[in-house]
Amino acid sequence: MQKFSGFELFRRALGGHKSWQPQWRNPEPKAEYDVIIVGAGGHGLAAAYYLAKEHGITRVAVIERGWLGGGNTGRNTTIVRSNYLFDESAALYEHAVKLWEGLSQDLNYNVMYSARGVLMLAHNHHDEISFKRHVHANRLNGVDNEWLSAEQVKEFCPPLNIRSMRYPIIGGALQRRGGTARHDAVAWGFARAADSRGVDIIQNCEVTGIRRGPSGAVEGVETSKGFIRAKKVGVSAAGHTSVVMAMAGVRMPLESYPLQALVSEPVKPAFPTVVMSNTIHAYISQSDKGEMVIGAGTDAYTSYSQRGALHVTTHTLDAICELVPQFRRLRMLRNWGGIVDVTPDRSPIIAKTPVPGLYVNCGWGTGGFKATPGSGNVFAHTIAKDEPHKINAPFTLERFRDGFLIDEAAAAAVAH
Amino acid sequence: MTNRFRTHSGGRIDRGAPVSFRFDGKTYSGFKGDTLASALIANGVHLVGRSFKYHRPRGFLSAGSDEPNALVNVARDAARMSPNLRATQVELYEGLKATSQNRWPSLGFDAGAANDFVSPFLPAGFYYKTFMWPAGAWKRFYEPKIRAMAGLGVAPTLPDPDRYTQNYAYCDVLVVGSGPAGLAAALAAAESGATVWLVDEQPELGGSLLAERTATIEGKPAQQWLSDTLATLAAKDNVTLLPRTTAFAYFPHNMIALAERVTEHLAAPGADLPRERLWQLRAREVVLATGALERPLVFPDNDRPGVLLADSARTYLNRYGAKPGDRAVIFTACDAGYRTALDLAAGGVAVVAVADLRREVHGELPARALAAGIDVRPATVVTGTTGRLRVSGARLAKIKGGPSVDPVGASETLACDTVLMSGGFTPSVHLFSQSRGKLVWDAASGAYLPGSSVERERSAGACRGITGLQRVLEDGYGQGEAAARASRDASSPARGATPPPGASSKSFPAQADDLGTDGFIGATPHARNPAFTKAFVDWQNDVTAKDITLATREGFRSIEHVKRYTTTGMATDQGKTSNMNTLGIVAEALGESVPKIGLTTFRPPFTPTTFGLFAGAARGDQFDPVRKTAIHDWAAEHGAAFEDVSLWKRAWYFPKALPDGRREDLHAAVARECKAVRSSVGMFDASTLGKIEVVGPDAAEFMNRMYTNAWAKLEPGRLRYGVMLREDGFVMDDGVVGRLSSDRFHVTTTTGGAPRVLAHMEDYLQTEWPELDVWLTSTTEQWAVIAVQGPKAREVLAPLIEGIDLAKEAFPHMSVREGTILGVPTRLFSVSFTGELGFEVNVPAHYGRAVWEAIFAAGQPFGITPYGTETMHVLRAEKGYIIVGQETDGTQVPDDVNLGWAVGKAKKDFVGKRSLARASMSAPDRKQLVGLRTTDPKVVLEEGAQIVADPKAPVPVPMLGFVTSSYYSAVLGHSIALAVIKGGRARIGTRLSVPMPDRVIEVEIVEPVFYDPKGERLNG
Amino acid sequence: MLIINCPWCGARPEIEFRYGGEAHVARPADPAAMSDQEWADFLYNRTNPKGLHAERWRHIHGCGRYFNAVRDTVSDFFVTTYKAGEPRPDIGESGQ
Amino acid sequence: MVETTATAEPLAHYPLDALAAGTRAIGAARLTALGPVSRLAFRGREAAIQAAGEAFGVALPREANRRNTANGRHALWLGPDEWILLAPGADPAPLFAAIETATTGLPHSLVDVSARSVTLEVAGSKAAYVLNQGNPLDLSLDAFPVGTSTRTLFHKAEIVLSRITPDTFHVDVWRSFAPYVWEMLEDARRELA
Repeated sequence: MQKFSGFELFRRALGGHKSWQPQWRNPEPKAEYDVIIVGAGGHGLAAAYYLAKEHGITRVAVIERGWLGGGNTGRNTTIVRSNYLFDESAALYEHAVKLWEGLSQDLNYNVMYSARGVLMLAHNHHDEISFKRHVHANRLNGVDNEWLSAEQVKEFCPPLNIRSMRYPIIGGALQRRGGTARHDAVAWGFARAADSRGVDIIQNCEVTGIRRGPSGAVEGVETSKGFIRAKKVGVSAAGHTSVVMAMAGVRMPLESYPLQALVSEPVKPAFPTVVMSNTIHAYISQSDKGEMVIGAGTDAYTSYSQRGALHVTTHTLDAICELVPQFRRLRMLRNWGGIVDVTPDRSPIIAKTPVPGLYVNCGWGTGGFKATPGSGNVFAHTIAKDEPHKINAPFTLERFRDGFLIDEAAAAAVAH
Repeated sequence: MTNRFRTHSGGRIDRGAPVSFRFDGKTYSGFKGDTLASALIANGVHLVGRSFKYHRPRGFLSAGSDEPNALVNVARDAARMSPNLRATQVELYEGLKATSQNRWPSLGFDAGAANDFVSPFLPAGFYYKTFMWPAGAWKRFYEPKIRAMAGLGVAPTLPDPDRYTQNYAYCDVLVVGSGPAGLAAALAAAESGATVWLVDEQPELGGSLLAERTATIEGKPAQQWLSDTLATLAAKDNVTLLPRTTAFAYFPHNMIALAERVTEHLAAPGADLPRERLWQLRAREVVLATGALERPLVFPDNDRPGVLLADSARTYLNRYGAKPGDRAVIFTACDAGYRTALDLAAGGVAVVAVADLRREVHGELPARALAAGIDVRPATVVTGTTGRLRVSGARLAKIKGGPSVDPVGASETLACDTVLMSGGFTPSVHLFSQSRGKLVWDAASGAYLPGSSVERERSAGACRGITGLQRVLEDGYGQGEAAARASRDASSPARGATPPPGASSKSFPAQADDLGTDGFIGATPHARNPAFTKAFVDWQNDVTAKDITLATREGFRSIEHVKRYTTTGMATDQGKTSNMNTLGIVAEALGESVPKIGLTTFRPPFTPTTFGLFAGAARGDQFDPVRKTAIHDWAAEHGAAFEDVSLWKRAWYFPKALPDGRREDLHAAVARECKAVRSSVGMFDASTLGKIEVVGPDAAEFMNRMYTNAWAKLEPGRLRYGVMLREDGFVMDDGVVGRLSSDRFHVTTTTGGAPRVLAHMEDYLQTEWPELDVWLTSTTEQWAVIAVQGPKAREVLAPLIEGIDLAKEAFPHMSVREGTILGVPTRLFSVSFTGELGFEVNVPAHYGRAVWEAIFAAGQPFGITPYGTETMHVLRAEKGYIIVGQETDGTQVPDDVNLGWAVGKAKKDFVGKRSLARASMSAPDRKQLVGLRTTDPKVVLEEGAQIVADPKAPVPVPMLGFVTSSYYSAVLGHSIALAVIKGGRARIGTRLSVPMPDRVIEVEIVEPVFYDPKGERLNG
Repeated sequence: MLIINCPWCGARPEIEFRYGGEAHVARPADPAAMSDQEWADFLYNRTNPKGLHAERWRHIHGCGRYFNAVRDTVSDFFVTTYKAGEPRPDIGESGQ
Repeated sequence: MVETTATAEPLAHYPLDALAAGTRAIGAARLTALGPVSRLAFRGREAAIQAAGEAFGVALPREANRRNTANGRHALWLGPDEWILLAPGADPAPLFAAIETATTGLPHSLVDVSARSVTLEVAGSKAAYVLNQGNPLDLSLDAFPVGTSTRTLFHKAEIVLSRITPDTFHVDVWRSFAPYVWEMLEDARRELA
């Protein structure tokens, strides 16, 4: 792999940048792999990377219907945090945050992980109890999260309006290690690093079927580029998981919803952190480019249309303008939608399936980006060992049958 | 400064109305009808901005909404400050103050321009390859530096005081764009009687006709025809004309979002007018007449101030009487360059030369240029420009072979002060693409054109690749007729067949220049070392041709990847001037055809759209409805503090004035209120509780199915506490239910749960059990509810109530009776959420305040004390009564919160029952509701605090449960808390720890009932 | 904002409606007779097709009625709406 | 519809009393808080519908979103088995009793909701325009003729909207939402001042 560094940049500049090599190959699929990952989003690429790096499995193909990183990875609002309530969730997301902290160096790709803090606003007593419950549980789980008074909220994020509003801010929970990362760089960094370890990333190749043998076990996948054999197939297809799993005859506890996001025109630094309000349904941060990056909850109905409704956007922006009324004159530059796969308990599924050789990583809902390295890491483990890592062991499909839900939504955590 | 570059006459500006304005602190003058851009150009000012990355000096590129360079800040005052406005769209008004952006210390000398010198080290995506060492330096050092450099304008720092409004509207035919095609379409539709809306982003309707100098339509000069047509349209009742209105997004089912700028152009907007208005317009049929955008040519140094799009220069000249310079060099790949050249020459601008990329030049326009003595040079390119803050010369070179591949010959530098370029026109298909219509590549014109439609929509004129004024007018008219016809047919399919050009029942004889479809996509050839020249593709984001080839070299093959890696097309113009040239360069680099490369998605909005427009009137108390009870004003008058509970304002506590003039704090007020209830009597506004009247012969059966409890045997006149589960077995809501008669139940719910519970009931009733004869009616707002609680409650109420015997035997605890109070009908409940003797007086809401006041007066001898939600919480916690949402979080089954008794074991089924049968729902380590006592009775635990067995255990510390409710009980003289703890009931009597950041609090697990465990006080 | 054809009130804007999830997921007549897996299928598993989807809507800010619709989840266009209790119209396979 | 202008009884308080006192006179869209009326929510099976209508004195409309009127009383179709019955006078008890008697034994539900909501009037040449700032329906006379009544939305509040004359609308809104609707209507009217 061609090394990236300031020195290399300087050296190649002298040659007019003509000597840079492709960051990844554009291979045709081979007839057979040890593992096929369906979906070249951040999670799928990360799984491939860790299969190669940590488990020595390099005969891996990542198959992508469109272009790599073009789904939710390239559409999300890039928030990273780990202050989840339940032990199981905290362990999973904290695993991810620890990987984020060294990811640029590990991948030799600047993913711009910026721990500028994630601040969740409390607007009423119920929020306060819920956030304090998170803060205490997080502390005992070794996850940083602290309660701020309204004044401390204002001090940490001066642009916020905390008083003259319909639901004044009474405090907030701050995870200082939380923040943002550059979404495209995550996909590209994992792609480049996986490719350099021998992983084939096959773009513009649609999976049309999952072939199962007489025993029921997976034999490979049918694609628009022909049949590709593999004894292990990991599905990491986000909003399309139900569709792909149906090819193997597996019904999923998932529904796919549109999730919208938008950015403003760029302005000079005016918002120092990530702020989320579940009570009034909006979150905001400012990108390195200067755009205000804004999102909210999902639209109301299941859809694969990758677009949402205007009335959802208006509610998101009326909330933002309530929180930061001086931004009313900023302007929306771009608005888009993704497809998020939502489970009944709003926690992901990273697990084996009833089909031997078929694994699934899905159900990340509106918050999958933050887990990218951790999710890929434990999914790789699950595929390589044919058993879950202890971190993802609770995130099974069977938990819905048995009632062992990990209900972060019910626990009044913010939905993102 | 005078308008040295103003023509002597002509244009649509009002020369009788001079306007004075300031730019970067300097005063200039212009005319009414000018944009900021045209006025500055008339004053000879071209340097108006700095680019995003290299801070290169920039001038105007275009005259419209596609402008990437001339972004300014316009401020009416400190709060009314708008960054990033395009000077080309800012209408001039007296006193306008604009400043340039992204420069320090000044526009002429910008320290950030140092970036331009190190630009070889800052190629596309450079930041992905560096700034990684040492770990952590990104966030601490590099990122803040980059962020400070990035960004364009400065965000306002004061809340925006302006108003924004929103309107829903409907019409038969919406026409977007008021150029010739749109005008003709609107005319045709309007004549058919359809309701027609014609919208255009510009301040004046007319589109390209506004800049016509020589064309004629139906024998009239084009501008005369335009004003006649607008007058015709304006006179029709069925036509709505909206200038200054951008159709910015196309939503499913023909809903178009329009942003109308109402007051932005006024020197003194009145306070009653909104700044902008959002129209959510639903059109039966849409005609898109959005025209075409001129493409720049990508040649070295094409970004110097003074380098403009040729047709934009013509617009400045003809429409605003503003000359782009004194000496123009024109670089063109189509006939538009000649049209501009001819108009410039007529307007007194010297045309030094026309360099035409095409090898052979023929046709009427070039011939007229030659005839006019203009130096026309076929097969010639511009390979560079000179000058620093303004272009001073253009280097021209001859192409030896075909345009894109062959080397070029020796160059010659021509002195000039403006370079005008035209790469042809790109049909504006943004809205069509947003509508999910399919674009098709038209090889003949080298453009993506609208293919099949998804919505009831059709394109007309230049946006579908039609050229020539007469054909455009006739196409517009034909589309307008077809749209009107289709709008009358409700059964019309989603897409109407688009009529072919010229399928119009009316002809529009017109004389005008037909520019044809020639043009160029990509980077023009030059002999300079491409690695060290900057030929800009995306002006604002500083993306050059070589950045794009670098991306392809690095393996970014998808156009979406190229866009993201280089940021081309991601600036505030969203690629209007750059996307096609990017495609051309990528296609050439990859050796593919343009249509093989694909297209990036056209995302809304068409142009940047103000946040306030979306927020509309929703701010402050109008952000969400503020729901107040009938008794709210009384509480406010009596000094209550309020808390938000869902949309409601609830009295939280009633602080009394202290002798020293201060008021009690929460703690003191609650202690006093609690003691009053326990010792005498208190009153509480419980009106926000949800209420549902369940009526019908099958009411009891329905209740049986919806609640865990058994209802069949509940006698009329009695109350029962009911528990409702979700189908997954978890507690959803609770409340007291009264049976008024065999077929009528008065159900209460939690305050926040009311809408949810009603919807849940309707769901089952309508979709699972439609056969049940029972109906649900929300009565939350019908009844004001006054809880009178305490040992003296009966004595207070008895004298006021008529028709109900309040004696204990006649009206036992958990009963309901109907009677009157003050002559007002009441449903009186004997019920307690405090553990004391208690009643709840339900009266029609209009009488709530009067009845409250009467009870307050009647209670004076007993010292009756109004209390709020905080005291209510303490009193119920002393009794171990749960609050759904506080002791539960959606993961508790009834037994977890000691409500197992409320589950009708004999019932065959109820919502949630099957889920309770899962093994996990009765596991011994489930968290169970218990009480907590702190060793130090004064210590009040923090709600949400976690409970552990061993606070010294290493992280992650195993947690057993958490504190759900915690208060100081003034009545008991010690703190109390409720908690849910794994296997909690078996732990009663044991001790556990609550680790806090600064200390560990020891607690004893106790029964969750702290006060009157036998319930003796309930009966008074 | 979609336009939804309420079987009772006719075409009305989406914000008057509330989405109700997949249609024709009938509550079992005898839940107690079901295995945990069968019960979980009823509670949680959904078809979630990319394509035609039979789904429930309620005209909550209108006539209040639940009804069913078949909508293409790719385009969000409705194929038909029909009253609760009526069978799913035969308009092709769901999903792709 | 049912119009009384003065507060009928000394004990009653209405949520718009204070707001209505301070409203601006804007002719193109006049805003008025109407006085109390009796409101009954009637639900029922086919068998009960006719009996209820006869007892009420107004046949219950069977056409969606229509309103029948007779002798100052109105029956509003809100759903296929749901009507709101409006009658002058603040005391619903006699009417309630009459309908209950007439429908005894027939499957139905009758609930007094007189105090649940209040009614306000928007009238003038720009009434529909003002309402369309928060109401998403097509309020043209073709699509929403006189005699239409329907439950719908005004911004974030649910309302029952009725067209009384081409330029007169009544808005029935739950009492705690009434100030919000009023303020939003005031905001919407402002540009017409």
